[in-house]
Amino acid sequence: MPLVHPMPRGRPPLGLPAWVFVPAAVGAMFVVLPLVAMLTRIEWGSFGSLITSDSSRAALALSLRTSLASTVLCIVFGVPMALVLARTEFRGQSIARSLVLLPLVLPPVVGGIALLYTFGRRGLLGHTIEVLGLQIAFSTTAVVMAQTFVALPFLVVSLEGALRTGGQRFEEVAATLGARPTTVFLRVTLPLVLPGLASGAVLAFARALGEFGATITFAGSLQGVTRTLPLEIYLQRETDPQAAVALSLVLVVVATVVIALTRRSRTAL
Amino acid sequence: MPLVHPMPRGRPPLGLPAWVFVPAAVGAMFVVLPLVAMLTRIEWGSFGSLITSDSSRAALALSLRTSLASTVLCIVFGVPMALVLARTEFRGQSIARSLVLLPLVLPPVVGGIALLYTFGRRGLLGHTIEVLGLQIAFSTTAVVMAQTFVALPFLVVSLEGALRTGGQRFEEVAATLGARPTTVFLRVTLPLVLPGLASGAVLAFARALGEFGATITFAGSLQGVTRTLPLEIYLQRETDPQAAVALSLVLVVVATVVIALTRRSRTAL
Amino acid sequence: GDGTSSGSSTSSSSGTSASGTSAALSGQITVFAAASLKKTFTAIGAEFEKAHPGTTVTFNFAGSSDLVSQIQQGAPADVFASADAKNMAKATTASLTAGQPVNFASNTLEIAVPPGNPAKITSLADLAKPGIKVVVCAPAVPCGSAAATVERAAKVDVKPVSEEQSVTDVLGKVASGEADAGLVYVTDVKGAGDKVKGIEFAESSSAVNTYPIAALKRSTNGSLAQAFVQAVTGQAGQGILAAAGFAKP
Amino acid sequence: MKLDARVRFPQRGVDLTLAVEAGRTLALLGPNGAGKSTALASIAGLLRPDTGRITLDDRILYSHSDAHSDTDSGSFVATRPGQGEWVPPHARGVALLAQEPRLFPHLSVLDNVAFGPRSAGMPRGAARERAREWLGQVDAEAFADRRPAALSGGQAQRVAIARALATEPHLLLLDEPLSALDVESAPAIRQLLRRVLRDRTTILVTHDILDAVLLADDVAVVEDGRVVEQGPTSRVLTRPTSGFAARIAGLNLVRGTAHGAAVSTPEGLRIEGLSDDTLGEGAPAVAVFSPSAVGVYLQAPAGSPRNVVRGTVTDLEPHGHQVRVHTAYLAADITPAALSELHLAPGSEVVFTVKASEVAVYAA
Amino acid sequence: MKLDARVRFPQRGVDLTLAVEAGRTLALLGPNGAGKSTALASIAGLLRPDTGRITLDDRILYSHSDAHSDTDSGSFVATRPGQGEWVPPHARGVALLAQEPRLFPHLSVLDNVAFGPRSAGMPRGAARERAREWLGQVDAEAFADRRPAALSGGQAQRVAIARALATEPHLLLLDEPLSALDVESAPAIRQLLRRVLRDRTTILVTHDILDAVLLADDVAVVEDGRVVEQGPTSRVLTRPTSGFAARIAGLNLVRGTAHGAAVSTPEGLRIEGLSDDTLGEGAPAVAVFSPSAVGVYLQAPAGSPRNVVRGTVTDLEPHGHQVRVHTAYLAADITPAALSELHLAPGSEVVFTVKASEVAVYAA
Ligand SMILES: Nc1ncnc2c1ncn2[C@@H]1O[C@H](COP(=O)(O)OP(=O)(O)OP(=O)(O)O)[C@@H](O)[C@H]1O
Ligand SMILES: Nc1ncnc2c1ncn2[C@@H]1O[C@H](COP(=O)(O)OP(=O)(O)OP(=O)(O)O)[C@@H](O)[C@H]1O
Ligand code: MOO
Ligand SMILES: [Mg+2]
Ligand SMILES: [Mg+2]
Repeated sequence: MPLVHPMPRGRPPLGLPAWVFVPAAVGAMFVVLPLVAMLTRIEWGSFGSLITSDSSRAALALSLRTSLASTVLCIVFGVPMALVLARTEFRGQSIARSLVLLPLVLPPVVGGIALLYTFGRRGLLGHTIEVLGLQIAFSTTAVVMAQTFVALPFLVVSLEGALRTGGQRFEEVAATLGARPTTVFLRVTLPLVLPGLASGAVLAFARALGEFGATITFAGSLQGVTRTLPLEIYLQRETDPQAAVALSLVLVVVATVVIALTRRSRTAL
Repeated sequence: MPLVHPMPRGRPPLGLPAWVFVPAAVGAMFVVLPLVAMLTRIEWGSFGSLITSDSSRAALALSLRTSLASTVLCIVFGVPMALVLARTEFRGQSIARSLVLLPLVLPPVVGGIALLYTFGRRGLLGHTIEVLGLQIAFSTTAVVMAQTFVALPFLVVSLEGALRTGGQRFEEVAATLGARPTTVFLRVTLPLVLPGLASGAVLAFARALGEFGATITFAGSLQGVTRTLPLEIYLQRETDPQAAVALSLVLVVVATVVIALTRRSRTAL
Repeated sequence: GDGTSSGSSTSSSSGTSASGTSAALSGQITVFAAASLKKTFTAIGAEFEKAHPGTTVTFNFAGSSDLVSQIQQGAPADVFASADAKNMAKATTASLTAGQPVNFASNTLEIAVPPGNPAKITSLADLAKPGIKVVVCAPAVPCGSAAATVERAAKVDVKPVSEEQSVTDVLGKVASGEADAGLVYVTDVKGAGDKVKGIEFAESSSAVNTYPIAALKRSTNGSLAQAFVQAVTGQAGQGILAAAGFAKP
Repeated sequence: MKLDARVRFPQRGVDLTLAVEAGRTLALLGPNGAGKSTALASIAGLLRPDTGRITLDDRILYSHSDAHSDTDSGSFVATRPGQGEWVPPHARGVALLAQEPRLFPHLSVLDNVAFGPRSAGMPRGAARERAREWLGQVDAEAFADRRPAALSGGQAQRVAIARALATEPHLLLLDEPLSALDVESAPAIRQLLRRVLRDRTTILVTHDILDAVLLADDVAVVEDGRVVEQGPTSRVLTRPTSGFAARIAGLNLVRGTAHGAAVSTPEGLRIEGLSDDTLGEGAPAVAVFSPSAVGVYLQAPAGSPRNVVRGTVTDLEPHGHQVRVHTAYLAADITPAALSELHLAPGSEVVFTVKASEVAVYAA
Repeated sequence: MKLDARVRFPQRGVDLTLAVEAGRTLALLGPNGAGKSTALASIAGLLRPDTGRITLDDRILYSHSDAHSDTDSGSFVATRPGQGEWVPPHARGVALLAQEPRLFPHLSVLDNVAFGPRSAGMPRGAARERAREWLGQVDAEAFADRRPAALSGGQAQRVAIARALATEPHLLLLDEPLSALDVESAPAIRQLLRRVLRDRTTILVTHDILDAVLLADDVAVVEDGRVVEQGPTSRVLTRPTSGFAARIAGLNLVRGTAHGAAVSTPEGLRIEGLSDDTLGEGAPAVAVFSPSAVGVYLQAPAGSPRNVVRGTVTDLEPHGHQVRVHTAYLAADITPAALSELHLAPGSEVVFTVKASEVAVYAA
């Protein structure tokens, strides 16, 4: 399926240095070979029954729902965060940037512990949450929160990079044409940074979909409620590593399809 | 420590829509609160002795070494990959792009299994590797490979986004001035995409530093050789969750310092 | 040993009586169980639901230490089944359990080797030979401390190439042929089918790992929780556990 | 709307004071790097001067001082303590046509032009309607549905003009609007601007004398970041006091001090002329005369012209049906016939003569 | 180096054939959107024509056909089967100065100019030396250490010119190099180009007649994607056959069919003139005359001029010391005195007269 390419017809590629293709191919091989190796080890006989089992289907459905939800949350909160980091200057901005990056390097399991310390019954906000009658930990909400926590920085960092690379020349023009900041944001900034936002959203979605450590710690592993596909895979691995590999294949295929669909609908715009 | 900002002096920010700050603040809180909660739970009394223990120090040193090495590998292989994806058109490009994205969504543990299937003693290339007299399994090399495998897509995706956002108007100018593709790449493409490359490298470094599942599966866990900080943290957690949290804090601080140092040296250029 | 035998006898009697008083049991419980119990407990749960129509048992499988900290943070758990006494002790110390925990199974170590046993391992002493790649659990996790105990008992000094985080990780290295041998539980060897071969060794008796289970104080369905504990310690449960290779506690 | 602006950028060596009366058009002339674009960007709100003050009627768009001001601090006036007033660009009612077209690459040409009206709250349909009209005015309806990347340089410039005009701002700032246009479009767009600017308050940066003559009521000449000359167009172009204004008006200008009705320069040059006002002896003055009033000889003639200046030809260029002969300071227009008679080429030594009656001398 | 180019872009309606002899300069004139930049981009290798063929001396830079060619397929000629030849931009020895300066934002002005020499393999020091010289030539040494963002529009353009010239290419392509320059810089840069282009093979796109006259040996006029006229500069500008060339040369041109020494148009206009070649009766022909040869009256005069054309004044503009009066098709130059006598304003009905002896009639 050829990607619709924005490059105007008739414009020839400038030509990359030939040597570039060598490391690119090596890198691609390094990524692709393990996937091929994985494929060769799958027992295709039991594949069908395995991936259609109740628990697998429940886990897949849950994973998709929660990952999409947390990607949406990442966009809702991450786009403003990236904007503030890329387009304003304030005292302590570099500290703010570092703080936002932290979940990137926190081992996910520790991230889960931190979330428990915050939103758990005995956590920082536990009392508040209880008073509000909410039950967060060990619910599907907790899964979404865990995924959002780990995925958010991916969106913020890559989007901030894209915003800075793009510059603000067109935003300036829009302002002199009388567009208020909101209009500038919606009609100029956002459309122009769309490739960067798409990359960021893909990264966030992928990170959410693969999230394991924070989820098992903060949300637990209840079938249909908090046991996402990675958790199911982890459990399968206890007994049958090959089943885990087969399930991963499902995860990979689903992710690829979702990503391809978003790309397609974007280029179709 | 205020970041040196590239925006020319005297240029006023255009002003963001006021409402942007609301979700940005909520998002920032969501990330920062758990970190604060974590801090409140640390037993500062035992903190010093804990993080200076032999095993902690060995793990930290190993983590830094391997993460930096795999970040370098990610740059060496990822930059050409991103270039090929962003600047050329070929049949099957979108498939290539999807394949490169796969490690993003593969649960890291499964990624480790896939690496075993490929580079392990009985793997796809196991024989070749043995003939070459190499010893990968249970070595630090294996750690670097696992980290590179999971971190590479982060660099590729975010860099491709930045390359596409940036466009190639300056590359065209360079070519008409007689610059060969390699010169164009080194003197125009690379410097102009530096903010995007920096973001991508930070993401890759962070991902490598936090890597756990693929490492434990592919490389094992031996102090000073393959037991990186996340693995050490995971083990500590078995006996003393608070110790794990304290160690995580070290990880976070180290990562922040490394990232800040790279940013600083870049802006100083 | 004493409490356990009484527990098992009570359970077998209440197991029969359970079918008589099944009208009293209804509702839903959540069982927090060690990940290594996934297969067996899922089967026991299914039997249990069949025996007591109208009840639902859901499981939260994770590492034992994860489970304890989740319970400590207020997770909605009714029953806790731990893979070792140490983590159960954390729960009892925090007065989270309703009554004394009951040991329902035990497990001993075995040497796991790849199919065909390429390194020709026959005894624990072979693991100390130079050039043999051995993986064990790290001392911080239950199977690792067990391994250390047997090594000490057998006066064998194994230099592992890796100290893994869990049994699963050890099995993975052995099954893939990456390691020549590993120390894991009997049940793990059995569970792995023909992917690894088990080699028993005499010194394994020096480290017996027991699995305790307990209903939890905060349970909103205490009677159902107790009934599940009894089902595990009862005949049906014990049968399933034995089939998976678990020994009597 | 009346504009008053004082903007200072010490780093760029810019310190300009500009005023435009309501409904009038000010042409801003000056060499490259004089500070013209800097001035427009400051007034549009894209640059913050280091110090200064910009007002549109009574509304302060920017002021540096802490001095309090009692104007209505409407919702858009973001006042920072100790930093004076600052109205962000979008709230100024000022439209800027910058030196490059900068069309939004992701919008069609039509939506580019409709952007301003829509930003002002006009519904999409009406805004497109309006945009189509303006595209018609610049003869660009044909491109309405294209993306900007598919336009030629001149086409893009025309669309950018339509986009700026479609906003109907209080104050319009145009930075070299016609420089990319061909000889056929330029007059048409100039006509359009002439109609449109008649009752708008506008600042127009240009390097073309025609624009100033046809479009501007007033002219300000900027050199090295300072306004060196300002006044009604006809006065500045017929009686320039700055070298740049003389040059753009195609006149010779000699600057010096007054001695009677003559101007003498520090280099010892002395030009006699007619002075219509009484010049103080020794006061700064200029002597201005047209190149066509200059006679060119190889040897100093023995005739009536009282002004005789020697020089070396630096350049010859066609100028209408004549040829303009340049020396370092002065220019003369001669016929092609005279040119071939004199055998002139760059490097030739020549003598320029001007009758005193052709030279206007006035205070600088 | 001799350039031969045939480039076709059916989608853009462009089909151009251009030739430049070694060492000569071709001025490319034409209205906005005619295809001038498209032609330059194709020759530079930034656009791939749909069909066509571009050669520089014997070297094929681009050819569409599958027809084999026996030129040396050096290392840079990437031949795709069935796609003809394609030399990538950097290997063509062609430097392009595009319509916008596009200075590298991350390099200093000096390094921008040194980029070309360094790409050609010159060591850094020597390249900077060379760059500094060229910056001097365009009077921009003062900015050597600045970043391009800190330049004004005209300053950036001058640096871009220096950058293009510093590469010393086989073929130089300049797209409106002088349009952003002020009246003081433009003549200086024009002088520079005149020196530099003397022995270089160059194509120069311009909208300014002065550039064509002073810099170009030949002129090609492009309209709607086709070359409508091509020849030595003096011939094209004195005896234009296209409306655009006449317009840019400041001449009136009437196109029609020949009837003796007269040209009659489909609209019924008939212009008598002097024909120096024998025109076939009914053949396409043009009548060309200068605006200064046109008399302007309110009523048809009873005099000798045999050509009398009625019209409505569309526009009046200053032109040197005269005023140019435009009607829909023709222009006339009159003195300001005559203007005020006639009370002309846009909309006035006028009669233009031209003596037949002032009209040149020749084949179109
Ligand atoms: N960001 C900057 N930092 C420092 N100096 C600058 C900056 N931008 C412009 N300058 C300098 O300020 C001066 C005024 O520049 P400006 O762009 O206003 O000139 P201009 O009159 O518009 O010229 P042009 O006719 O070439 O467009 C110039 O000397 C320029 O080099
Ligand atoms: N990417 C494109 N796709 C389709 N048409 C295009 C594209 N780029 C330019 N055109 C059209 O091709 C024609 C030639 O454009 P070109 O840029 O060559 O004109 P030009 O002669 O350089 O004009 P100008 O004097 O305005 O710069 C124009 O009509 C333009 O609209
Ligand atoms: O609690 Mo575990 O995962 O069986 O060691
Ligand atoms: Mg400017
Ligand atoms: Mg063009």
